[in-house]
Amino acid sequence: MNTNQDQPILRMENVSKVFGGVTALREVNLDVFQGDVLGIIGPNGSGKTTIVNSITGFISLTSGRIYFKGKNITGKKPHKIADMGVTRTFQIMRPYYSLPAYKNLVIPLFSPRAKRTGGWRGGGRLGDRKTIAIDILEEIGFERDSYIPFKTTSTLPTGYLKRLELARCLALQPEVIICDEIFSGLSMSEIASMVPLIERIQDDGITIVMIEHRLRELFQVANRVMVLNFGEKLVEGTPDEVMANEQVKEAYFGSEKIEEVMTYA
Amino acid sequence: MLEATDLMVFYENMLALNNISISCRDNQIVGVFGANSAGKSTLMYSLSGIMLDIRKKEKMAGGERITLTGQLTFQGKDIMDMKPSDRARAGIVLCPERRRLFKESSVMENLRIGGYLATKAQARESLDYVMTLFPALQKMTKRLAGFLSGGEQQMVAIGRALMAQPKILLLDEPLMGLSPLMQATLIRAVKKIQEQSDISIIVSEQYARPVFPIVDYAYILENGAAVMEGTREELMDNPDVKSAYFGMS
Amino acid sequence: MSSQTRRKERIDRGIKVRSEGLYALMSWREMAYLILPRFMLIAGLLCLPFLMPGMYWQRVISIVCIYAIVAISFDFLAHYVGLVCLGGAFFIGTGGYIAGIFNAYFGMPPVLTIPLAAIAGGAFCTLLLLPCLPLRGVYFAIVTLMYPLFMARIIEAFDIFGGTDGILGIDSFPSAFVEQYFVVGILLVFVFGLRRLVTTDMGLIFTAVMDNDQAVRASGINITYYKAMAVFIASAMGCLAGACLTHIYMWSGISQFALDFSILPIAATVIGGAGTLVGPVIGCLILVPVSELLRDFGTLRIVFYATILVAFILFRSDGIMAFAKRKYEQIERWTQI
Amino acid sequence: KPIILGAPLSTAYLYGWDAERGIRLAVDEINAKGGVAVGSEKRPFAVEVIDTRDLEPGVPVSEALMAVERLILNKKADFIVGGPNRSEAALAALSLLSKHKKVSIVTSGVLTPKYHQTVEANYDKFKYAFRIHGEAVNLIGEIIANFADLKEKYGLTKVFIMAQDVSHARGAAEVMGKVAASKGFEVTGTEIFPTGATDFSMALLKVKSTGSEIINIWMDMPESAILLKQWYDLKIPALPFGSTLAAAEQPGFWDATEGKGEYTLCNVVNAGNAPSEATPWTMKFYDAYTEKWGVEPEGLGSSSSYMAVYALKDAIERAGTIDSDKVVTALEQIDMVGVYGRLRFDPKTHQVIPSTDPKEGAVGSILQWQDGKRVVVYPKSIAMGEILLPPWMEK
Amino acid sequence: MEILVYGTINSVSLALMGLGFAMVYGISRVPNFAHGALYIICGFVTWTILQKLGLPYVVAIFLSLAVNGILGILMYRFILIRVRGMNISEIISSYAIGLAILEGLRYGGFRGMTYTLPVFMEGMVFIGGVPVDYHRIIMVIVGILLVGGLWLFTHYTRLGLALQGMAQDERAALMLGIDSDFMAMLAMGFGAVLAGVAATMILPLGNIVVESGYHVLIMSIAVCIVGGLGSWIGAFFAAFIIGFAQILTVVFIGSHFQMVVALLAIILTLILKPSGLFGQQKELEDRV
Ligand SMILES: Nc1ncnc2c1ncn2[C@@H]1O[C@H](COP(=O)(O)OP(=O)(O)OP(=O)(O)O)[C@@H](O)[C@H]1O
Ligand SMILES: Nc1ncnc2c1ncn2[C@@H]1O[C@H](COP(=O)(O)OP(=O)(O)OP(=O)(O)O)[C@@H](O)[C@H]1O
Ligand SMILES: [Mg+2]
Ligand SMILES: [Mg+2]
Repeated sequence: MNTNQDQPILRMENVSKVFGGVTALREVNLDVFQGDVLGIIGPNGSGKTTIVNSITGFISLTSGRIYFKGKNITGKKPHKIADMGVTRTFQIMRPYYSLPAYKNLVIPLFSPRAKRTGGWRGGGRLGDRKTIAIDILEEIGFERDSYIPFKTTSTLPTGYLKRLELARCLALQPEVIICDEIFSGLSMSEIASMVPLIERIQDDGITIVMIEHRLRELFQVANRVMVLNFGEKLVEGTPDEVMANEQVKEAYFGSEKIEEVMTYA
Repeated sequence: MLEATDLMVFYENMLALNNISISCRDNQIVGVFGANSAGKSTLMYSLSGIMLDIRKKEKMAGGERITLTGQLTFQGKDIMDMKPSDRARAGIVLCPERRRLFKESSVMENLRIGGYLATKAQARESLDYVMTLFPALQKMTKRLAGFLSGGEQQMVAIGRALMAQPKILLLDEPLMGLSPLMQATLIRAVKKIQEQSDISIIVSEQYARPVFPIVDYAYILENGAAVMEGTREELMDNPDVKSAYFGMS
Repeated sequence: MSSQTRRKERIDRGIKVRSEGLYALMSWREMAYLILPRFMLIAGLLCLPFLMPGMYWQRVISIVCIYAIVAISFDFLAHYVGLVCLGGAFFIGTGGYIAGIFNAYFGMPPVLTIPLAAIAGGAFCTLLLLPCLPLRGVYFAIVTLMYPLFMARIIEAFDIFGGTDGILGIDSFPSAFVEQYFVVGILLVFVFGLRRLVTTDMGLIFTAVMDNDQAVRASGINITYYKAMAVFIASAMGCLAGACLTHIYMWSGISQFALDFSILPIAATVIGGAGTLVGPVIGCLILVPVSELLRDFGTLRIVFYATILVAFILFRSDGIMAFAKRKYEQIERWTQI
Repeated sequence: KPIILGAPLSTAYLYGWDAERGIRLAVDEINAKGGVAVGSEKRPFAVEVIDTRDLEPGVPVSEALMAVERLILNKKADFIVGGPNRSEAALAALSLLSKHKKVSIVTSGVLTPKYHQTVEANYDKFKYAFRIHGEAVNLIGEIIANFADLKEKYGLTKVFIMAQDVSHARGAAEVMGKVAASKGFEVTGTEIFPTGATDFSMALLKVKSTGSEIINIWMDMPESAILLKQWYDLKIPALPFGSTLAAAEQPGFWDATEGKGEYTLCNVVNAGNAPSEATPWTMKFYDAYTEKWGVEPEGLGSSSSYMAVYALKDAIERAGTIDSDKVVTALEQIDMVGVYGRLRFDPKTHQVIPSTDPKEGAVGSILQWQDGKRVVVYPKSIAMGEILLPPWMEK
Repeated sequence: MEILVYGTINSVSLALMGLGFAMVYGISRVPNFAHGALYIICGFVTWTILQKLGLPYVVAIFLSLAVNGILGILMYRFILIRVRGMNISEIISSYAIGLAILEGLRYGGFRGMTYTLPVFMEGMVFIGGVPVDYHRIIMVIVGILLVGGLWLFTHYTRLGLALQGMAQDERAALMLGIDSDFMAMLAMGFGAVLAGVAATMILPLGNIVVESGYHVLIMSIAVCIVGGLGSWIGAFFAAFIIGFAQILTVVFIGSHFQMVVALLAIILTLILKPSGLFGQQKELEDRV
C-alpha cells in the first residue's frame, strides 16, 4: 500500500529522547503513509508511548524532526498538532471524569478543528453537538438508547473509558489517530467488537498508529508493524515478516516458545 | 481462609455487588472473572477494606452514600469493620488496578514503603525475590515511579504488594498493559509464589485465558452477581464460559 | 454493620424529575418548584436593605455583597476551572486602585471608574497572572496568595499612588440607596450570569480544563487561552468589587491588598458550599454579619469568629448550599435490603 | 442622656490601649464631677470602644473604617476620639468623618504631617478632624534641638541614622538627615532595616568605625530592643537616640533589655507620658493614671487622649450644644492649660500648636533611661534631669 | 563576606521556619496554615515556663516543644481529620485555628514588646571580619542538622518512608498497612514540634510578638513552594535563594525592596520551574 504514495503522512527523522539519563528513544526513523494501519510493539518500557508523546507534542525532543504531511511539526504545542489532525489516546486513560460521558465529546466538537471540519463525519452539520456526540458514541459501541452516555464518566467501567478515548479522537475528524493500548483492559468480546470499528475508521481514510500488546488482534488490522526495543527500532515490516524475525523473537518473546506466549497476547 | 458471604455494595442507589459469596482456602489461587463493570474492583475493594475508606471520604465530602453489608471473615475472625490498614497488617494485601504508585518516590522507595509491615530481614528477602521476579526493575531502582512506562509501573505495583508480606494477595487486573512476555513471566511468578510461600491469591481479570491455567477455583461475575463458580475443570467444560472468557468457541 | 438489614436510600423527588425538561411548563407546582428558590434569592437580596435596622446594617449589606462577588469569582475559578486562586485581595486591590486613580487624579465619576476598573483591572490581573497559568494546584494557589503582597510591597517601595497613605478624597456613591442597589444588582447579575456561563459550551470547556487539561490539549484546544479567559472573568469581577469598595469608603490604599480579602471570601465559599455559586453568597451573608455582631467582644472577637468558622466547616463539611440542595431535590428513606 | 464618645482603637496594641486608658480616665473624672454642661443640662460622657485591629499587619484598613462607621451609625457616637491609630487608616477615615459630619480628635499613633495638611488643603470638607498630639515634623524639630544640646555640652556632632523600613520612618529619617546636616551635624551614614530584622551588629560596627557619636533611631518595631542590647554588648561609643522608638517608651523596656537599654533617649511626643512637671496638671494626671490602671502611662498617646476628652468638654460647654459645626468652632477657639501645656489648635490645620514652653503651647518630651527610670530631659522647661553619657563614652 | 555570613544565617532561619510546614504538607498533604501560630505559641509557652514557673531554660524548651506537639496532635485529631482531603477546607480551618490561637494569645495579654527569651550563649566571634554571635552559629548548625536529619529520616527509615508514601497516595498506603490517620496525626505533631524548634532557635534573637506569626506563615509557605512542596532539601535550597536574595537586595538596592525582591524571586522561580526547585509534581502530572 505504501508504494503508491510518495509522501508519508507522518515522518520521524532520527528522533531521540533522553529523560535525564534514560534514553527512551534512540535515532528512530519512521514513515507512516496515508491509509496505513501501523502497529508498534515492543517490550514494556521500550519507548512506545514516548513515540506517541513526541509526535503529538506532549514532550519536547532531544533531537530529530517530525513531519506531518511534509510540514515540520517538531516543537509545536499539542493543541496545534491536534488541530492539524493528529490525535491520540492516552495509555493511562484521561477522560473527563466529572462530566457525563457524552459531554466528553462535546468538548472536542467545540474545538476549532471540529468547527472547521464539521466533526466526525460531520459534513458541516455541527448544529447540535449533543446529537453528534451520541452518534459517535453509538458508532463506537455505546448502546444508543441506554442511559450509559448520560452517566458520569467516573462511574463508567474501563471498557467504556477506552472507547471514550477513541471517540474523543474521532470527534475531531482527524487524519491520523494514534492509539496507545486501547485494547488493554478490554474483555475478549469487547476487543472483538473493536476490531471492525478500527477497520471502519481505516476505510474512512484515517491513518492509524496502534500500540498494542494484544498481538493477535493487532495483526488482524495492521498492515505494517514496527518493533521497538530499548528505544531503538528493531525491524519494520508486515506482521508475518516481523514475527519471523529472530531479533524480534529474542527481544519480545525471550526464550519462551512463541506459541505459548501468544496465548497471552 | 478468606470468606465473604452475602456481600452487597450499593453506590448510592446502584447495586454494584449483589449477594456475592466468595471463599478462598489456604494456598489457593482463586480467579474472579467478569467483563467490564461486572464489579471485580468493587469486590476487591470490599475484601481489602478500602471500601470503608472510600465510604468515609464520600461521606465527608457529601458525595454518594455507600452501603456495605454482608459478612467477611478472615481466618475465622470477623473483619467486616476492620480498618484497611489493619487488614493489611493481618495479611490481606491488595494490588489495585490503575497501579496507584507513589509517583514522587523512586522505585526502590516504593518497594521499601511496601515493606512497611515487614521486618528488616523479611524486607531484604522479599526485595531480592521481587528483583529476581522482575529483573527489569533492577536497572531502574533510582528512577521516580511516576515516570516509568505503563508496564514498568505494573511490575512495581505487584512487587510492592509482595513486599507487604501478604497472607492473601488480591490482584486486580494485574496483566493490564503488560507485554506478552511479561504476562507469561508474571503468571508463572504468581504460581511460584503460591507454591513456594503458601500465600493465597485472588486474581481478577477480564480476559480469563492467560490466568486460567493457574487458578484452582474461579468465580464469574456478571453485573455484580456471581453467575457461575467452580473448579478449573468444571468451568473448562462449560461451553458458555469458554466462548465468553477464553475467546474460543 | 454486618447485621445491618436496612439502608438509607436517596431518591430524587418526583417533582424534580418532572420539572427537568419541557414538562416543567405544564403545571404551576412544577414551575413554582423551579422558580421559588431563585425568586427567594433575588427577592431576599433586594429586600435586605429595607429589612436592615438602620444605616449601619445597610452598609454591612453592601460589604456582604462585595465579599460575595469576590467569593463567587473564587468559586467559579476554583470549582469550574480548577484554578484555586487565593489572591482575592489582588483583584480587590487592583480594582480599588484603578477606580481610585481615575476618580481622584482624573476626576472621573463612579459610573465610569467602576466599569473601567473592571475591564482594565481584569486585563491587568490576567496579564500578570499569565505566566502562572501553567502552574497547578497548590502551586498556583500559593503564588496567587503572594501576588497581593507583592503589589502592596511594590506600591510601598516605589511610593507610587500615595504610597502607604493611599489615595484620599475619592467620591462616594451618590446615595446609600444607589450604593446598595448597585452592589446587590451586580451581585445578582454575576450569580446568574455565571450560572449561565458554566452551562454553555465555554463553561463546559472550563470544566474539562479542570478535570483533565491534557485531554483538552489533545482535542486541539488551547488551554492557556481558556484559562486566561476564565481568569479575566473572575478578576474583572473581583476588580469591580474592589472599585465599589473604594467608592464606598472613599479611599484606596495598600491595605486593600491585605490577606483578609483573600481569606474571607474563601471561607464563605467553604461554609456556603463550594461549586454552587450561590453558596458563597450565603456564606458571606452569614460570615460578615457574624463578624460585625462580634465586634462588641473587642479583642476576643477574632477568636470567636475563627471558632465559629471552624465549627461551620466541621458541622457541614460539604457546605450549606450543597446540603440544602440535596434536601430540596431528594428524599431519603429507609429501605429493606 | 450621655454624650457618646466613640473610640476606634487598635486595642491590642500599645497605642490603642494607652489611648483607651487615657480616655476612660478623663471620662470617669468628668462624670464624677457631674458631667458636661450642655446649655442648661448636665450630661455625662459615655465611651464606646471598638477594636479596629488597624495596627495589625494583614488586616485591611476597611476593617477600621467599618469600626468607625459602626460607632457613628450603630453606636450613635456623638464624637470620635482616639483613633484610628494607623496613619493610613486615620487618613482614610477622614472622608467618613466629613460624610457623617462627626467631630473627631486623633490622640495617638497618627504622626504623619499629611493628616493636618489634608485638613488644611480641603478645610471645608475635612474640618471635623483635629489632632491633639505632636506630629513627625515637630518631633524632628525637638530632636534637633536636643542634638544641639548634646553638641554644646558633650561636643557630639556625628550622627548615624537608623530607620525601620516603613515609609513614614524612612521619610522621617531622610528629613532628619537633611535637617541635621543643615544644622552643622555630620551625618555619617544611614541604615534602613526591614521590619522584623533581628541583627544590627553590622550596622553598629559601622557606627563605631565611622566614629559616630549619636545614633538616631526611627523604629517602632519591637526588635529595636535587640538593637539596644547589641549596642550595649558591643559598647558602641554613640548615644542611642530614638524617635518613635516604641520599644523604649514602655516602662517594660528595662526588663525587655535586661537593663541594657540604659542611656537610651526616646521621644514620647507629649509631656505627661513620662513623669515631669510641665504644668501643675502633669503629675496629677500621671498619678491618677498610675493609680487607676496600675501602670505608668506607657505609650505616646496617654496624656493626649486624656486631654482630648477635656478639650471636648470645654468646647461643648462653650458651644452650649453638641452640634458638630458649633463644636468645631469652639474647638478652634480653645485655649486652656492642660497636662502638656497650653492647648490651642491651629484654626486652619486643626493641629495642636506645639511649643517648647508649656506656657505657650503643647510641649513634647524626651526621656532618657537612667538606672531603670524614665527621666525627662527635654524640653529644658520641664526637664527632670540631665542627659548622661554611658561610661564607655566619657572622655 | 558579610553577605555570605548573613546570607547564610538568614537562609537557615528561613529554612527552619519552613521545615515544619514542609513536613506537615509533605506527609499529610495538609497545608497547615496554623504554622505561624504554632511557632508563636511555642515562644510564649517557653517564656511562661521560664519566667513564671522559673524552670531551667532547657526544661522550658523541651516542655514547650512537647506542648506544641500535643497541640498539633489535638488539632489534627479533633478538627483537621474531619476535613482531610478537602484542600480548601483544610486551608481555611487551619488558618482559622491559627487566627484563634494568635488572637487568643493577644487577648491573654501577650501583647506589646516586652516578651523576650534569652539566647543560649552570649558573646560573639568574628568570622572573616564579620561579627556573629554564638546563638546564630548554634542556629545554623541546628538548622543544617535538622534538614539533614529529616532527609535521612524520610528516605531511610521505615517510618519516614511510610510517611512519604502516605503523602502521595493515601489509599495505596492503606493497602500496604500504613494507618493514614495515625500517620497524619504523627506528622502534624511532628510539624508542630518543628515549628517549636524554629521558634526556640529564632525567637531569642528577637522579641516574641504575635504579628510575626503571620510573617512566619508567609515565609514558610514561600520557602516550601519554591523548594517544591514536600521536599525538605528543596525547602532548604529555596531558603537559600530567598535568604540571599533578601540580603543582596539590602546591600545593593535598598532594604525597602527586600520583600519585593523576595516575592519576585518566588514568583520567578515558580514560573521558570513550575513545581519548585526539587518538586516534580507538574512533570508527573503532565506525564501521559
Ligand atoms: N517523563 C519521563 N521522565 C523520565 N523517564 C521517562 C519519562 N517518560 C518515559 N520515561 C522512560 O522512558 C522509557 C520508555 O517509556 P514509554 O512510556 O515510552 O514505554 P512504553 O513502550 O510505552 O512501555 P509500556 O508498554 O510499558 O507502556 C521508560 O523506561 C520510562 O521509564
Ligand atoms: N464510585 C462509584 N460510584 C458509582 N458507581 C460506581 C462507582 N465505582 C464503580 N461503580 C459502578 O459499579 C459497577 C462495578 O464497577 P467495578 O469497578 O467494580 O467493575 P470492574 O469489574 O472492576 O470493571 P473494570 O473491568 O472496568 O475494572 C460499575 O457498573 C460501575 O459503573
Ligand atoms: Mg506505553
Ligand atoms: Mg476494575
